[in-house]
Amino acid sequence: KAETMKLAVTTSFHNSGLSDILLPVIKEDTGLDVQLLVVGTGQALRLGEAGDVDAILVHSRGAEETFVEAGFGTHRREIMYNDFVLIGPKSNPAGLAAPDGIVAALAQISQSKATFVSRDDESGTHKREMSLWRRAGLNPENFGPWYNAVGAGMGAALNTASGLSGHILSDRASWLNFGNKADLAILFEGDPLLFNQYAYIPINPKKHPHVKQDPAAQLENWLVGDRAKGLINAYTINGEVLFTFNAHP
Amino acid sequence: MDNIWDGIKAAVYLLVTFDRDLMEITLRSLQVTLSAVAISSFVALPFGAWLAIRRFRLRRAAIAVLNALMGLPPVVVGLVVYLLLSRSGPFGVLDLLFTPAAMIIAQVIIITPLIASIAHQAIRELWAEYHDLLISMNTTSGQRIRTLIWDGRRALITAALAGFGRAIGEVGAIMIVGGNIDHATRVLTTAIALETGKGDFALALGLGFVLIFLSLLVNFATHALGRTERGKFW
Amino acid sequence: MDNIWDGIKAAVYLLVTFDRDLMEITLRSLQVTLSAVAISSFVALPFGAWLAIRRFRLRRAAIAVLNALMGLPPVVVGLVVYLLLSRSGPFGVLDLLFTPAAMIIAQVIIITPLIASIAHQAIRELWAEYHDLLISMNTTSGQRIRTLIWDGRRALITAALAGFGRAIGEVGAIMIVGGNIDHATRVLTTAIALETGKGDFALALGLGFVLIFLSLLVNFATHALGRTERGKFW
Amino acid sequence: MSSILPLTLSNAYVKRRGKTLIGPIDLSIEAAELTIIIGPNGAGKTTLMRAMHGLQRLTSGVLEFACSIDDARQAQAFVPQNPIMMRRSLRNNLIYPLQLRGVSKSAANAQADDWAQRINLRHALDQSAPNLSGGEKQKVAVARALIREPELVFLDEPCANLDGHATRDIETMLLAERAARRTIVMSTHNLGQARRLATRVIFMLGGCVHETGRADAFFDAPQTPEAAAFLTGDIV
Amino acid sequence: MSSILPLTLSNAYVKRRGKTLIGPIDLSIEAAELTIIIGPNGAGKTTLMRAMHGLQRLTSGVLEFACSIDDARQAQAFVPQNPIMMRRSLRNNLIYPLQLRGVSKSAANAQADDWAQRINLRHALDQSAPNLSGGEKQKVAVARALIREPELVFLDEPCANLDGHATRDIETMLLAERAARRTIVMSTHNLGQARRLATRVIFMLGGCVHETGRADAFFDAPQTPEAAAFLTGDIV
Ligand SMILES: Nc1ncnc2c1ncn2[C@@H]1O[C@H](COP(=O)(O)OP(=O)(O)OP(=O)(O)O)[C@@H](O)[C@H]1O
Ligand SMILES: Nc1ncnc2c1ncn2[C@@H]1O[C@H](COP(=O)(O)OP(=O)(O)OP(=O)(O)O)[C@@H](O)[C@H]1O
Ligand SMILES: [Mg+2]
Ligand SMILES: [Mg+2]
Repeated sequence: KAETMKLAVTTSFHNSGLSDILLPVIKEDTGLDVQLLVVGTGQALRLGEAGDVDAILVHSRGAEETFVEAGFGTHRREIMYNDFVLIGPKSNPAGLAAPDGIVAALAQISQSKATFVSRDDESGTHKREMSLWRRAGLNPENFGPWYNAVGAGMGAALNTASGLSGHILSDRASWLNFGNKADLAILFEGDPLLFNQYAYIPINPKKHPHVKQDPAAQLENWLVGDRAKGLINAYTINGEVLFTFNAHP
Repeated sequence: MDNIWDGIKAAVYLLVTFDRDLMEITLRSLQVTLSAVAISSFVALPFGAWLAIRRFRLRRAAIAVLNALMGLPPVVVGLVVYLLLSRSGPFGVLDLLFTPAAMIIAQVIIITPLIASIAHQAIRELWAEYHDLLISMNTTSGQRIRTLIWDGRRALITAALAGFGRAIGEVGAIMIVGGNIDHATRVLTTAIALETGKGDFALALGLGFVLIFLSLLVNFATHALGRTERGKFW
Repeated sequence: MDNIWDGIKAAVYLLVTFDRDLMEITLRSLQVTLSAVAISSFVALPFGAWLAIRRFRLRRAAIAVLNALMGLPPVVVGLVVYLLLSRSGPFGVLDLLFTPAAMIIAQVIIITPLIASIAHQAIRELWAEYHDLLISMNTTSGQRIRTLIWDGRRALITAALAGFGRAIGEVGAIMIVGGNIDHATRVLTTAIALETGKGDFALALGLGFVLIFLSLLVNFATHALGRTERGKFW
Repeated sequence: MSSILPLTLSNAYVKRRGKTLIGPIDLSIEAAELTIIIGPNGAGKTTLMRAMHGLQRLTSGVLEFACSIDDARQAQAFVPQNPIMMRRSLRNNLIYPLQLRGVSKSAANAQADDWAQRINLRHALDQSAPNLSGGEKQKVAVARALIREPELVFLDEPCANLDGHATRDIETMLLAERAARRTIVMSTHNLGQARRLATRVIFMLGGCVHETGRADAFFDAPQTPEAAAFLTGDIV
Repeated sequence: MSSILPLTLSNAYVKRRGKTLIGPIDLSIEAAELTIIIGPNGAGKTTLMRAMHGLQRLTSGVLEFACSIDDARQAQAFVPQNPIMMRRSLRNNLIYPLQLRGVSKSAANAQADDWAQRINLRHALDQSAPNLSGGEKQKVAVARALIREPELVFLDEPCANLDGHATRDIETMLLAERAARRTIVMSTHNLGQARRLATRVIFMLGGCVHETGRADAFFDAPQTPEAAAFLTGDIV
């Protein structure tokens, strides 16, 4: 009987559809039955702290480092990255222009008070958005009603943005896989500040002796291996590459 | 266990400090849910009574459908309301999406079958008792329905309270149509879902306990006003 | 509107192609919910009956609390069950988290107050009718409860169906304690939530319609078996 | 106003799940008669009266009035064997039929006072009706039926739980109604009462009208041996 | 087995929301008596019998048996004024009290057949009890009470809806019970019946026992003017 292990991942990773490609191959190569728990970043970290999963795969560097430092994870292993994109109405009401950089683009949105939807759930995406506002010298607490802090996962927030015809910061994978685009489109992309690193953290067996250490290590080995590299780099939606493998073997 | 304890502490802390945000979302929860319960009761009680007094060919089927509608998945209701109210939907011009009104609409759809079904059940018993009398007095359907609702009001309170319970704790639908927008459509349940997603379980539980406390309050108030437990056998 | 139409098409497509995954999650939905309803009914019906026949000082309060518990927010129930079953929780060793058993536990907690409350309401009426007879025959409490449940079974079916409806459509709690793991704990509602998050409304709606269809099926089957609409006044 | 009577039943049957409760029945009720229905338990007296009043659908056969069914329904009242008390006060039970007709609150209350007086229950006007004693409920049911001044009244054993005095009061009331040329159809097991009140008798047996005739003729010389046996209290 | 009787009520009251329904009552019921309770509507007959049987709590005062209350409860039965039919078939209504005692299915069925025969309802054994006619229900209630062979039986106007023949059947049954030295307490508005059956009479008025005595003495020469008036059907 195949060995199972539980892996908590963020919504963005799962929504990208990549997991559907990887899991069957993982099963084939290692015999591992990886059960995905698709949750918010914060919840994923909590599941790890409680020892309810064997490893986590998230994208929020600061929180990850604290997690490992506190001894909940053995180490942090970078696997791949994708990037965030700024979504907004096709008509581009705030008049965003590509060369200005993401910080300038956000500043312009705030200036024209164009509708903006923020996830507001302390996810990796939300934390990145906040740091970008900070860089623009702005504090969302002072924003007016054009700024909608919706407190929801990526998909729900995208639905809201689509319903409001608003701007939103999303990871590329979620966006490409999103089916309710309405009149939204990518308005801005490609700034290095939008770089989004995913990392794998096995749960520390010293804290939770029952965690499945070996399968977790096996999975890590697979994820940083050539087979994973090939699959991740080759995964595209509508011809667009979603993830870039950058693990150090 | 510690988390649950932290949750209780969080609830007490939120309550004694009269947290402004908490007040706001609590009041919004109440407002949305009470509106939904009022509207639903207005529709569902007479409908339940009507179903109890009418004999028609598809009656059994109608009752089975009504009972089945109690199982309408909130997420699906949310989706459908979202599609109807969205800009590109047929009622887009009303601009109701992501407003408390949209949340009320979704909740009304969810709890109306529940209230109607329980009301039907309660009124059926009373109708069995009153049947001969009301037929004999040559009452109109409207008079019958009004009489049954009035004389059965105690049992109907349970129906309305069941609807209240379902609505106040509901999150799937109002998350979609309300959007959980801070200071606009955030209510207790969506806030709880948010804190859960953030992994702040203590705060989530704290909000949950506030919600339960609110439920208790509404129920005790209803019982006190309705004097539901007095009378013949009590 | 197009989306709704697409949803119906998706539902039909899923059903006629006998989609394997759909079969799997549908069966799991049914299994989890029917287990929860069975367990809850087993507890809630006698409890509701007991509450109807007992006179004690805090009776009104107990009923108000029971009614209030109908409003237990699923997310909070999910959280508490999660904390209890979590590895670091008191029942962690049972290793129930993220299994159908955990989902059943959460659903039982959610629907027991609902079933008990409706059952209490229904049995109260019957008890008013049988009171003198059963007291006069010097029955024990157990005998009274069994008699009332048996003779009131038709009304109690509504209670169980209300519980079924609430459980089959529930998503907040089972998402947290079940984890929506593919091929392990994914059920219809969590699948719907997932597709909604992906913005694939057609599929989400399709699954929703399948769920409603399932609900209808269960209700019609129950009515057919229970012959609920025959008898004295029907 | 033209009378709703005569009421005619032709070849009427009431069946339940294949079992014939009453039938075949051919019968007519004339205006200003006081018809008493007698017969053993389970003979179908209640079923017949319910069918005539419209509480029970005929399985087959015809029920006709001298006017439209709707008008007829409006002009008749029924006092069932087990009085149904609404879960309200005695006063509200009495004024309920008046409220249905839109009688003003004060007029309705005055009438309720008057009728409560007649049935000796004025002191209990504000009591909850389901708490009344068995006999009191029966009196309320009679008053609630007569308060509408119906042209045709059905009474199903209205004196079964009444004491001697109350029975006499009700009988006096019914004789007054008879004198006012109202039409009354009543069942009873009290043969003395039947003799005192009836102008016409229907003797039922096994779901059929076994014998019917003018009251004096019937009681003096019943035509069938069964009726004769019933009148002497023998098994029929 | 020692008798549960005499039953004694001392200074007993039943009140509801401040209103005294009956009281003060001092009374004892001796073994092997057939006590008939008479009195006008609303006098408190039903309330008194319910209180003695334990259906209604005394607001104050004492109710005592010759044995413990639990044993006494086990050995008595009650037939209410409005018979309560369980929503089951007639057969299942009759065997219910036997099932409670764990009597075997076949023995219970045999007894049900026997009793259905005695009340002339054998043909209706599988009919749903709530659908029976008023008189049939009353007979079922009596049979369901006697099937347990209780030492003490309360009957509240058991013949109110019965025809002459059924009344005689029930009276015969009760006389047989009396002959078997069972104790019976029964209320009725039928003074002829009271005369035929009673060994002792309780005359109630306004919630109190107004007069009580041996049956023959009471009917021949009532001591109080109210009782005398009641016996002649006058207002009291
Ligand atoms: N729904 C039913 N199904 C089967 N039998 C029924 C139903 N309703 C009534 N009956 C039977 O029909 C017969 C006639 O009933 P009905 O109530 O008319 O008698 P009744 O003459 O009024 O008797 P009583 O003097 O006892 O009141 C009874 O034997 C009764 O058991
Ligand atoms: N819960 C109650 N609250 C107020 N009054 C009540 C209540 N129950 C009974 N009564 C009153 O108490 C009186 C006695 O009632 P009871 O039923 O004992 O009379 P009864 O002698 O059996 O009369 P009947 O011959 O009509 O059956 C009645 O006047 C009744 O209205
Ligand atoms: Mg009858
Ligand atoms: Mg009485």
